[in-house]
Amino acid sequence: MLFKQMMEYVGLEPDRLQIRWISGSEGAKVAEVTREMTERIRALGPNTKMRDVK
Amino acid sequence: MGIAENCLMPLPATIQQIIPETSDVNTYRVTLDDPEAMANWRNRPGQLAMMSLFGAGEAMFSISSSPTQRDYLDFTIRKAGVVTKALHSLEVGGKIGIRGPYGNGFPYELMKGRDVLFVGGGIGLAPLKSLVELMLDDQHRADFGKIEILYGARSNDDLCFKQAVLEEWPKRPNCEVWTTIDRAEDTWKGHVGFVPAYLEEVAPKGEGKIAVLCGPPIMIRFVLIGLEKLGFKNELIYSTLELRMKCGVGKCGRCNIGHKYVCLEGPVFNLIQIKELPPEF
Amino acid sequence: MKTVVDNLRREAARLLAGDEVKMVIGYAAGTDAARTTPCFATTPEQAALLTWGPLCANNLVKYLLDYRFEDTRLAVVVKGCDSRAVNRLLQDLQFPRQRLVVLGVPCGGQLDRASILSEIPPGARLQDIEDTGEDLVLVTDKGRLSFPKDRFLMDKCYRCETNMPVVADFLAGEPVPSPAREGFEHTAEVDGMEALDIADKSSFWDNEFSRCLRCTACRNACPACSCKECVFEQAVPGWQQSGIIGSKVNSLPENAVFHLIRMFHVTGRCVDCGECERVCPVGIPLRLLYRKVLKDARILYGAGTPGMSTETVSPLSEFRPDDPEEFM
Amino acid sequence: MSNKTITRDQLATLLDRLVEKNRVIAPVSDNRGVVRFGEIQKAGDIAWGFDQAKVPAKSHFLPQTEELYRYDTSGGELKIEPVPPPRPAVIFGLHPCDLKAVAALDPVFDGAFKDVYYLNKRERTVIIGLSCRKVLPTCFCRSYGIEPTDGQGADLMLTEAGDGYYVEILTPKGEALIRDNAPLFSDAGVAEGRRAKDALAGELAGQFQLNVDLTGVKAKVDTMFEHPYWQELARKCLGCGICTYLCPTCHCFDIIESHSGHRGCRLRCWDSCMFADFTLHTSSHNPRSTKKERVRNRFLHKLSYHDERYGLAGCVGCGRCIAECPVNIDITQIIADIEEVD
Repeated sequence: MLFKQMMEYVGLEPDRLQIRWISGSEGAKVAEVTREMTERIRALGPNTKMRDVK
Repeated sequence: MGIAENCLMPLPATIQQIIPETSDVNTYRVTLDDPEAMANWRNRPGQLAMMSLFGAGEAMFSISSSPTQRDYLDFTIRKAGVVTKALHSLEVGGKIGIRGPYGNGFPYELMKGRDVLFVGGGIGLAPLKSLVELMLDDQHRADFGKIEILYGARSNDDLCFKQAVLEEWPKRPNCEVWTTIDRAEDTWKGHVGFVPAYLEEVAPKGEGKIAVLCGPPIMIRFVLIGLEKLGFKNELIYSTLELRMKCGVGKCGRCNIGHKYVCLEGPVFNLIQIKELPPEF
Repeated sequence: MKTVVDNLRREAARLLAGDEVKMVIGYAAGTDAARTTPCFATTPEQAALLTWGPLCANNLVKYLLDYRFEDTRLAVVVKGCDSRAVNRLLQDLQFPRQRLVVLGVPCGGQLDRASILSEIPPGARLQDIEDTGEDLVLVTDKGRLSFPKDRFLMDKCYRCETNMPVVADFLAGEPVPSPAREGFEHTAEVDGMEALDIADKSSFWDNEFSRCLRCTACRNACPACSCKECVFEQAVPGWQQSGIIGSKVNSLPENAVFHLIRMFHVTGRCVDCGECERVCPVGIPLRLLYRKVLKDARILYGAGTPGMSTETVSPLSEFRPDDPEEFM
Repeated sequence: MSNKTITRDQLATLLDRLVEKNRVIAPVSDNRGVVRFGEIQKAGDIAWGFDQAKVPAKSHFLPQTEELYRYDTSGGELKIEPVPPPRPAVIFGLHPCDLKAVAALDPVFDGAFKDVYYLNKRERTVIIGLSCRKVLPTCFCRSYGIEPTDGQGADLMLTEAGDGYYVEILTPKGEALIRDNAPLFSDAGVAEGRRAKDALAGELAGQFQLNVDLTGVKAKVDTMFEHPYWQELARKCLGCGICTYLCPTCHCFDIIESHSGHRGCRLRCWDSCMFADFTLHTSSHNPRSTKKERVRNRFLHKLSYHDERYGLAGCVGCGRCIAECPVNIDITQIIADIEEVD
């Protein structure tokens, strides 16, 4: 939470960071959270701020 | 801008053969992809080359094959850091980059007509092997006197080039080999003890003889003392000093000992030169 | 000021003469009149080199880390802000209390060297700086220039929290008034930055980070950075082989990552001594980053400025059931 | 070709014109007033009133991060692709110390192994020097035999004179630049320009606050490798890279891998002998393992090694390290100390 606020402070969309507590028995939750995260990131578009010369 | 004119640009090369030496050391037999570059490659024994692992980085190694062997280059390398781990994950046919050769190498012309004692520790035998094989080569053998080799490693498993050291070299005329490991093991029937102690035991005569050594810094320190005691002349004792390098061409500022760059004026120094250097290696 | 210096020298000489400490880390005259330099006195005679005044911005607590693995006893001179770093190192067990003598000095504020130098006319040589209490007189070979002291005060001093050491075995002088001024809200600039929209924040910091030289002076001067091996210099472990941490590449993303990681790593450790900002050769407003961390830690976890005492626990090293979170 | 003059406006016109076909590098100031050498789009971008660029001109010839080549390893094949040669460039505004520093770097990158990245940029760059307007309290170039109006190392040397500049033509490259832009230069006022320059030189010579005597310093420091002085000096060093990064003659670099999937490139980045990991071996052995060895190496490099290798001083007296060192490690003090200690 602190780190998300730091990200926002330097101009990075805080939604790019997600932390979830998932137990080893919650396989379905992993899939669901990953799917949700993927969509969220797609919506945000590429992270141009952290793109490097490669 | 041609590739050859750019001293920081590696030449594409391919791993032709991987020869296991110990549990964490392999010899990589490498050819340059450009046949012309391979044919034009010349190196002296004891010289270095910068190996490039794409995706990992570059690191400097001594060339362990004999310069008389013109078809390939051997590098004997322990898995230790980022680059060597990447190398050890490659298989035959793997692509790497090579640039060099760098450094001065052993002044073998000055060794002609003399007996030569080699002292090696662990993977430190790699650059010595290049010179030993040059001297043992039929074409050059008559130029040199007796060849003695004292080689040690931490354990039986850590001995490199076992085939050459234990089988081939001892059978060559006028060539004597002593081997030792640091601690006793069931699989080892030979001598047990550190290299400097074994040197004292074997006590080869130093008079007029050349000594060439390579190994870990601590071994070098004690062997140098031992050799002086045995009567080896300072100017006839040659050792390699190896420091971290990035460019290999005397520009990146990393491998200096005093005002000397090991990548240019080294890695081979005689004991007179070593004593003149500030003790920072 | 003179008494403080005398007391300091006397105590340092006593500690060294009695072999109570092997070294006293303090300040000595610098190579020009507008600066001092860290001094490492090891004999009672060298104690006479020690000085104290408004040009002693360096936080000397950082140097304790150089001697943490030795078994000698040391003394260090600290101002109020520096003293918080002493507590932090003690808390992190980076230096044992029994090997440390803290020599506290009362601080009326530190001066910004660059602003002083900017007042010296071209060709004139600064010979001395006289502190009359209210005014600061710059003595040059071309005449004396008098200025109100406030003009040169470092920004951090306007917001001083503790101008007297929070930990000291010896105090070299009577308490002096705090340089803190009314109207300088501790978080004012941070609030201002937070009020910007994200694109403006982004371009503000892009501008700052793109100027970074990656000289690592901010980290090396930082008393919160006590790691024996810094994450930026670790021999690259497998999981980050293709990562960018530790690279010397100077580019905006690399620099931003460097500062963001530093920002996170000093959470609960940064005592706001301002050394990072002072040493930065390209003037990046680093305290604006770390004060944000202080503010958020205060709001989210009720944490005060680290190092005010050795009792408080860093917000990131403690779990409380009522900690705010959004990940369960 | 004899020397010329150019007015302020015409100089701006010249630089604007040069931008069309060249990279033009000049002192530029950022929003916090930090001056460094950067690419300009027009003459108006230049920080005209600058005293000394904090980041020296080496950043043009040896950029802090520079691509060396690209590679592609897809499909088990290896392709190595060189970077395109540098565009022709004009670098404007080097003071005499910075000119001398470029001269000190030349032999490092030349020699038996030629560094094409540096040398190509060097060859394709016209250097326009600029006499200093004032001497800063940290300047001591004069101790290294440099006058603040010396043009040595420049292709053209400009000195402010009246409303414009007195232009000395020092090399065929400089001459070619003048020939290509002949109408902007004038023959009028050359004699006055010369006199103005001499007057300025005299005035500046009197402004130096820092002077060191270098006689015997190299010989002395060469005997001091084991001296306890280094241990004492190193105590205050923070081990940051300010002095080396801002030094116009420091040139240490690292070669860095940067890749994503099969494609990648190798980058050359500034590195510093003050960093602990600079000489660290994979075996964890480190020949310069503490601040003492690193500080000693830096000053021996400046005061001895560079001279020993290249016959040129490794310091030019620009004073940047003095001005910026956060703990007041001052090379002029060290030179004085070296003369003093037993």
